[in-house]
Amino acid sequence: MSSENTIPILVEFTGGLEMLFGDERKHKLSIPSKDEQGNAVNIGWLVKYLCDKVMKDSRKEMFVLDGHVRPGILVLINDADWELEGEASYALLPNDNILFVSTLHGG
Amino acid sequence: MSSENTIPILVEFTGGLEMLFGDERKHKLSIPSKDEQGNAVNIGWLVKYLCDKVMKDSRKEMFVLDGHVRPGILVLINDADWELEGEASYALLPNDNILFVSTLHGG
Amino acid sequence: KIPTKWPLTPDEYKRYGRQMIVPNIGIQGQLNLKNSKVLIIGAGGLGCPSSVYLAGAGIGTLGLVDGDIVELSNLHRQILHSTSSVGMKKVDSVISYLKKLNPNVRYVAHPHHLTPQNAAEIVSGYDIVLDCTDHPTSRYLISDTCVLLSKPLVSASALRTDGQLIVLNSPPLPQGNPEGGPCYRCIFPKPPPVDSVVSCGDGGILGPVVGVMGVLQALETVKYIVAGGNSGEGNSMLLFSAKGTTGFRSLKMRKRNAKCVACSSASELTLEGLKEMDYSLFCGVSAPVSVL
Amino acid sequence: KIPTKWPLTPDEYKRYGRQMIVPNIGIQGQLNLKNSKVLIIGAGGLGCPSSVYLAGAGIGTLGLVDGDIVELSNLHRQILHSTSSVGMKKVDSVISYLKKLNPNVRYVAHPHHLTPQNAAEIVSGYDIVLDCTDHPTSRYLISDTCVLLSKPLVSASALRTDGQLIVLNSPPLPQGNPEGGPCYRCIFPKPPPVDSVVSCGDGGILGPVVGVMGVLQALETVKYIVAGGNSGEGNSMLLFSAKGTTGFRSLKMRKRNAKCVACSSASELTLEGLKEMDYSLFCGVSAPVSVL
Ligand SMILES: [Zn+2]
Ligand SMILES: [Zn+2]
Repeated sequence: MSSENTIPILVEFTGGLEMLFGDERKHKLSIPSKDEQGNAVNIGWLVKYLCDKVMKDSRKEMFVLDGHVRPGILVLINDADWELEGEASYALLPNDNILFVSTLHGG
Repeated sequence: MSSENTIPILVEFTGGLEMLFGDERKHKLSIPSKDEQGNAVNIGWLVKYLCDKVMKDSRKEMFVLDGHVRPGILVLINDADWELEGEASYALLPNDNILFVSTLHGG
Repeated sequence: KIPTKWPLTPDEYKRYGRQMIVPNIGIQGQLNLKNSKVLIIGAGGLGCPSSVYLAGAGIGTLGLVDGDIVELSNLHRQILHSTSSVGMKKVDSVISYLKKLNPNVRYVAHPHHLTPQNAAEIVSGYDIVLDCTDHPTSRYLISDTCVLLSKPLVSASALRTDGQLIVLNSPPLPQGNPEGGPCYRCIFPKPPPVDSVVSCGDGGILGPVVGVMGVLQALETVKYIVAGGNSGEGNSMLLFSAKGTTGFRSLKMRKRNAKCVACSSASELTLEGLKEMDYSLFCGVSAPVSVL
Repeated sequence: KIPTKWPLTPDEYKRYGRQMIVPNIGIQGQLNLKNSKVLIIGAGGLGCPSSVYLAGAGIGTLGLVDGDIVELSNLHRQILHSTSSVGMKKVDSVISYLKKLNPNVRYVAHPHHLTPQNAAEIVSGYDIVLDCTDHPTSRYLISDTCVLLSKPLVSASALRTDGQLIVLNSPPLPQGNPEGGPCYRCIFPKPPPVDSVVSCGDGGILGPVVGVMGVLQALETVKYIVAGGNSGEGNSMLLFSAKGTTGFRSLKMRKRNAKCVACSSASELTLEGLKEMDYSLFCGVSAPVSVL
């Protein structure tokens, strides 16, 4: 699967978000290393890719709103808040683990 | 610290066993890669090394009995039961995580 | 009657002895617990387990806020209510149980929903707050109140087979101090869309899942109080999932957001302004105040 | 009175509705729970939280084994006993509480210590067993009995700020079948030296630490019953530590030991032989049978 032009990453969904992605928590993906403009792919690119290619549910707005990950979803890069890593502009590296967590409110 | 002749490993103690080792749960160690006979160091060698060089408590029998890790202590190599990895004969690799767990009985 | 050199009564030594001999607790830890005032907001699936372990541990004052009454559908997970309590106020049901477990604790019932109008007055009487509620509106209100009053906040939530736990505003430094712990708005600046908010009533919940999260809230509270404040190990969020292999995962979270509308130096939030806030409007719900 | 096409009563739908709508539970999961018989051995720090969540979830029959009486020093962590229950049998105290929470469950009191003589008779009446005891002698006895009777065993323990959880003999295949889950003796072939065995009475215990482990035992039991048996994901042990940053860690454990004296094909252990076993001698303690 992996070649010089693709990088392997692990994308995970939790907090109920997995229900939008075929009820699968873990997705091993092989993604292009560069986007159409030849730049290294980043989280912003990945979010669009997940929405277009991986999401099984038609309610795209449950994952992306106005071009951004919707409020109430945390993004973790290798178990650290993406805010610590540059948010959407973080350039993906091989074997990165990207976790999307839907916040729970119940008690 | 690390060189061609030493390897870095992380040794951890839990379940109360840390109290025998200066009440420290994590010990980053740099150990020789070969034993006195020139063989790669294994877990059996490490247990003796911990007993001789790292242990702060004089009650050696709380960790080693008759040359073996005492009954009631589990040994985990990179979070897997050492029985799955060859037990005392497992040859240590750089950055291995070795965890010693004292079994608890309370309820 | 008790000699002053013994800071606890003989009965207290007996009752708390097994926890006082735990390393790092001791008499000082027990006295810290006895001198502490803890507020639990929500007497449901999280509030039951957290309150019972805090009462057992010998907290000095334990306050409970909830305006709801006990329903039959609560009992599979809200394990301090009994079948005969159906129809009672939840706070009264819980406190009547806790008094039997440990009569040494001072219990305070707040049998109303928390509102922007009463929040500051209630919270100001306590040292640390547990958010055991069920909706984003109350979570923002509680966080804002804790920021304004410099109270640490132990926040947990659960749904279906998942749970989440985070200690917020810890250390509870004043607004504008970047060394304080993040607040709920630092982590969630914008409320989630209404469609994405699922309650335990609608989505379902396994009892032991919310139970684990509530007990862990009690544990974090005990640790905080015994240590005499935040141990400063950085901010982490604990995720729990009982789907497939039961698992926990610890995530490293951000610091205070320098632009946070609640806790940053840019914040215009004040105790006066809090009373005018409309959390239902902010969260886009047309629900009445009673959802709080 | 109830139409036969409705497998549960209207009250049961209301009481368990929030857990029945959790994905993978449903009516079938609830019926599995209702038809199950669960035995909890030990009505203390683990037995209290595990029994209350199992009772809440609607287990059909819940048995409790314990010969001890309630003491004041138990109450900080054994949260189902009340102060007025001091001096009562623990099983009676717990069951009187559980009946108030959920009267639909059939509760069976076994107000004695488990012994090699009574173990098989008691355990044979149940589908799954929770080890909530406090000593290696009882842990070996319970494991051997579960192996001989092919019962899965949810085993937890706690001390000071640490906890451990493992599901043993799952799947509970007959002695000699290598596909069965490991038993306690597979993991711990030799008992620990007497000096290394520390009880909660001697070493101390934080209430929420043992509480978390007990709730997790209830969770693993519910998952097992709802799934209609082991989900076959392999054997893991969960470690919990509340020292420093609260953390969980999952360890991958061995399979059945081909030389295990209890569960392997080499085993000579039989139900007849069990009655003659001396677990105190095996564990090197001179304690009376009542420690079991
Ligand atoms: Zn903030
Ligand atoms: Zn075995």
